[in-house]
Amino acid sequence: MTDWSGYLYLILQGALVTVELTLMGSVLALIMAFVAGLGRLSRFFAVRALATAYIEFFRGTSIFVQLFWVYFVLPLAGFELTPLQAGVLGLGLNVGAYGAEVVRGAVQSIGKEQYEACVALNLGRWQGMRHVILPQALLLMLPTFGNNAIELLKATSVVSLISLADMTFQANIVRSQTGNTMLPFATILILYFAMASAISWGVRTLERRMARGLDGVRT
Amino acid sequence: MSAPIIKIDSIAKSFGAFKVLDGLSMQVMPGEKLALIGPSGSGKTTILRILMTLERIDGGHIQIDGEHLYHMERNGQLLPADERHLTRMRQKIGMVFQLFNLFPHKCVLDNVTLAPMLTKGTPRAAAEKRAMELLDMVGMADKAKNMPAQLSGGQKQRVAIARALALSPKIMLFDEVTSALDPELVEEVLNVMRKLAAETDMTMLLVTHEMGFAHDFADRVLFFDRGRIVEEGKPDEIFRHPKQERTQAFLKKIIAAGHRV
Amino acid sequence: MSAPIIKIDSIAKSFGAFKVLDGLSMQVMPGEKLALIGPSGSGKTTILRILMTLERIDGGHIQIDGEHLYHMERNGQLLPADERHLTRMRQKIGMVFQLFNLFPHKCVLDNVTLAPMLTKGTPRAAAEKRAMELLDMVGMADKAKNMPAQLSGGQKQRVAIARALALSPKIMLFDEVTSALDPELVEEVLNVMRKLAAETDMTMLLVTHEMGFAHDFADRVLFFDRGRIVEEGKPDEIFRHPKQERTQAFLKKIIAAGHRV
Amino acid sequence: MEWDWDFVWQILPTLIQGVKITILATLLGSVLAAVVGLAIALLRRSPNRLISRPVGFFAEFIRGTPLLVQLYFIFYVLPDIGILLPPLVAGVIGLGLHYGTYAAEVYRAGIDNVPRGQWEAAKACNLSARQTWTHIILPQAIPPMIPALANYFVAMFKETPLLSAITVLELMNQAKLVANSYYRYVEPMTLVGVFFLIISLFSVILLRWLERRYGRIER
Amino acid sequence: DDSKLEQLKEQGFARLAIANEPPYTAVAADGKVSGAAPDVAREVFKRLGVADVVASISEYGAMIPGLQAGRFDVVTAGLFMKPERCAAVAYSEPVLCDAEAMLVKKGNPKGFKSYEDVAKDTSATIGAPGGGTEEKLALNAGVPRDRVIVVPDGQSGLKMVQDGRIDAYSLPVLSINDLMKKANDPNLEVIAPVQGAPVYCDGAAFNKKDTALRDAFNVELAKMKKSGEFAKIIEPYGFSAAAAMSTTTEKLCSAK
Ligand SMILES: Nc1ncnc2c1ncn2[C@@H]1O[C@H](COP(=O)(O)OP(=O)(O)OP(=O)(O)O)[C@@H](O)[C@H]1O
Ligand SMILES: Nc1ncnc2c1ncn2[C@@H]1O[C@H](COP(=O)(O)OP(=O)(O)OP(=O)(O)O)[C@@H](O)[C@H]1O
Ligand SMILES: [Mg+2]
Ligand SMILES: [Mg+2]
Repeated sequence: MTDWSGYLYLILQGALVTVELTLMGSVLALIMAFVAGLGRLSRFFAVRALATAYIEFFRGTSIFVQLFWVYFVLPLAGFELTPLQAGVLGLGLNVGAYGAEVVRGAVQSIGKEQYEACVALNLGRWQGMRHVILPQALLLMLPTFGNNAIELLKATSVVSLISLADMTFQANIVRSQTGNTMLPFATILILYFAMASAISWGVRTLERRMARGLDGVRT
Repeated sequence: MSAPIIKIDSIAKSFGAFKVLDGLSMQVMPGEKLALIGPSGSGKTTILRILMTLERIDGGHIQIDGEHLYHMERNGQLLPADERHLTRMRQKIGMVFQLFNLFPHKCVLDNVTLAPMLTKGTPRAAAEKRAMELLDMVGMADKAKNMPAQLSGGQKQRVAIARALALSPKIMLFDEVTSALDPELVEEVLNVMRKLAAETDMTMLLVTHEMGFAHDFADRVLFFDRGRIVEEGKPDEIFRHPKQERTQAFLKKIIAAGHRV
Repeated sequence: MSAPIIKIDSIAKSFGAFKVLDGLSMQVMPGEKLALIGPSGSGKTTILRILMTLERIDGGHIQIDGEHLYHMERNGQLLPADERHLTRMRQKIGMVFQLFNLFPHKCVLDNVTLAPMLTKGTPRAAAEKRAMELLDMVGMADKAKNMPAQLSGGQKQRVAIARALALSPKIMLFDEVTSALDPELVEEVLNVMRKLAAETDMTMLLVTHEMGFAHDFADRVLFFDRGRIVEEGKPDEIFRHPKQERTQAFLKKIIAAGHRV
Repeated sequence: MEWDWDFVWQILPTLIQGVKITILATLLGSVLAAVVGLAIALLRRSPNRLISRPVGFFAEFIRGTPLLVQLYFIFYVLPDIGILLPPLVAGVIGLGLHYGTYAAEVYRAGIDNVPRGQWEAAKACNLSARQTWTHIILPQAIPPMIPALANYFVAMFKETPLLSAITVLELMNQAKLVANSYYRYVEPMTLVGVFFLIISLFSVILLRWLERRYGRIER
Repeated sequence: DDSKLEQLKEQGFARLAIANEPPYTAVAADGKVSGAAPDVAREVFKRLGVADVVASISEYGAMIPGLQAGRFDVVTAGLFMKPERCAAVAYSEPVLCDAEAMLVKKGNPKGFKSYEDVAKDTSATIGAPGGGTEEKLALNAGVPRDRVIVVPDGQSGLKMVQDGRIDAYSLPVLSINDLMKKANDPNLEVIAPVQGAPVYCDGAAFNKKDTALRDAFNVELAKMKKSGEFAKIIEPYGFSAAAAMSTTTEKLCSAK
């Protein structure tokens, strides 16, 4: 029999890369989501146009093409990125574009009357956004953000395209070294599912904590 | 007699092609308690929202406390007001909404302290002290740490009143503050407002369908229809001896629907 | 005197640990117009919903028109009712909801004809003829082709009444049918109901906060509190001379809130 | 590396072959997803826990793991138990199953969003269960689902490049072939991006139209 | 100029692109990169003063673009020399030479001997790595595009032959042998060498800008070939050192 513990270790190494990509990609996606999502609601046309262009472009083209561009074409233009940086950039920008729509939708779904209460209390635009609108909108965004994070986790499996040794990639290596297809793939399916479950559990916990005493915000 | 605190001079307001207000003028004296009544859609809410700068006017002038609301004087010229001017003017005005519009993610106390701390830079301790006084006045001091979702409608509305008072406005606007409440809860809110009217010399504008309350509360009643003041006068005059046919018809309907006048 | 058309025999109903009804009994005579009043949360809506089989009971018996509602007799034994039995019993009962619950994807006419055509197999022509009569009665014949979204609240409620009547139930249940309406629109709905009460010998159960209307409309008034009948009697007795302290307190509050009795 | 227009014209016909397969896979996958989704949604509503629980778990599992790995599984592991599927069929099944779990959520939300009052009014009108579904619930539930479903089918379209992992000659794979033959990556991959962007922009217009047409029911 | 070599020395490692196709390139259970091509490169770089090599696994098709984009410093993956490739990259002197083979079902049911045989049988399909030599050979022999299936890796190709999805899978002889050894499947058979297919040699492929580095690499490679150290590295993998030493890059690159 082949050296399974060695190969399992290889897959776990890949799992580490997958986790790293997911975490760093999520952070970038979160930042982009707020920047672009709030940008779309800006009073200034130029900001709105820029945010819209970013969102439509990254939601419109496929993640494969984006990764490819970041990895193979940006260097030609003088931007040298490590594979990990390229992966985080591609995934983060892509998922961030989807997240931006979530941010915009949540902020817009906070009733007009909350904005009016802010005006009546003489809060400034940013004060109202920061203290009244965003805290409420955040709770609405959370579940979708959780889903987006899982989408990002799953999308990490395509980074093998840019020769990043993530979990799927390592499973393929194990497969070609051992000639066994079933075991490595079954292993990573379970690992992916465990990670996805961890994400949804975390988001649910966070949601419950934030929603405490706040029934009625969401109807 | 002193100068009016609110001076509305032939203002116009349309929503799309629909003219809600067309050349409306009125004045309110400092400390006056004014009730606006009239059928649904007659523009009562619109007037309050315009005073709170939640809607813009299409024409005319409004002066608050001697200063233009929607215009700034620069070198003798009247220019459209910018955000800074509006912010300064809004300090004079507070508003309480039909649906309370409390901030659901903040506890009662934070709802009241938020605006003074942010807009006036009041330190937390001072803001909380004042907030507790106000909450005490509306009978909500014991719920200071509750979240709005844990309150009844009447309690929410009392907190909303305290919140508006926290900025010490000279003018308070009330838009049907009891119409979303269960009948049993209406009274507690009206009691607070009676107390407020008796204890302060704030100017108050009240839109209501509670004719009985309007009668007791107001120094003067304006009856609106289709964006115009059809009739105005002392409550007794309006409610007991309406002169205009339209006013009579309206009051008759309201009475038939089971409301006391 | 004939037999009661509704006979409720010590029924119980809980939501989770909370007992809404606990051993409630009451009877309604054919053609009787009954008003149920009482504070919020006292279980008025729950009784109507139980009669409409929208909620199940946890214990007790209900007989409609001499037949068990929630039980079937088989070989002398009482078994829980199956869907077929319930369907047959529901033919006797119609309900009008606070929020109308019109079918938003169907025009006014189709809202009224749907149930007769589907449940009784009435041919379209006959169903439409009858529907137009009913719409005419509630004053909505000219809006037959409108969609519900194009109607005001009062108009929606009148259509909802016509829809419930289309199945010619022996018993009609009305749950706060005017409380979601603007004050000015209340009257048109109450007028329809007055007409209905005068013209038909249908049995009617009405939950309302409009004490004035309850007074005019009902033959008998039941005052509920915490799932129990605290007091019952002729409208004049209840409203003018309530015996129970709880009833007195309730009516006082309602009156103070500006409602006419 | 310079952009070469002659090369672009030379490879365009090949890429269009790929576009055809991509569209075919998306269409077939969408039909399958719509059906699978309905099945999952209905089975999850089953009062029998022995049905609803495993189906729920299965759907969660599929949604929590990457499509790429699932495709590997269908294509390379299933033959071990005697199920040998042609590449395109395997791909369509993978897409249909994966997106079917998303479609199931759309169905669920659509049905749940019909207000409870409608169920009650149907009962007060004495309609049977079947009549309630066909005349009251579904006519209200389905229109708002259409844009949401279409949204997922556009997302599916953008994930078809994964099918290249199981040898389906779709757009991305054709582009790679071209790139491999001529050692020029920039033109074919950019063209792929442009194709995706064009089709996505069209689908955005289509989606907006669907939303306007079906998105809301006036109550 | 040899600034590139200086730069590699300074950072202490060179970046290799490999393909995970034993015995050319391989990844062990401990994740360590081995295989004949990287082993040679590691030794040469060590002699050049570059302490280590880091390898990333890449598709064949992505190797040359990656080299051009500066993703790797050198490709050591059994990327056989052919005139078009020589135009795209700067090759070192030959390193690994091998003939082509096909993997088929036991008994070679379709009787393939050459790529032309595959072309003639209109129902036959052949698998090959995308962008690899075998794909080109099959296409040049007249197998239509839709019967040349692009297979992502050796294990997938093997599986597809076993499952009957393709009739033949073509790789260099030693790669096929390695696959066979691992699969240990009596129902398969290797046809080697494929008739009419030339013997190819690979070399370390550099970016065209890095000819100085390539030349330095050649100098050390030649020394190793002479000292016999070269044979010591590649022969355990089954490659012939003599074959690599009997030809030159110039010859291979101008071959038609
Ligand atoms: N944002 C808006 N867009 C379009 N029309 C509006 C808007 N706000 C108000 N209106 C219209 O303006 C008219 C006056 O509205 P307003 O709310 O001031 O009436 P109101 O007197 O407060 O009535 P009610 O007693 O029902 O509250 C109404 O016909 C209303 O439909
Ligand atoms: N589905 C439910 N789940 C839990 N509790 C419920 C439910 N429906 C009603 N209740 C509770 O049962 C009690 C009686 O409710 P019911 O709606 O019958 O009161 P009501 O007399 O109609 O009051 P209102 O005048 O406010 O309509 C209330 O305390 C209510 O909170
Ligand atoms: Mg109003
Ligand atoms: Mg009720």
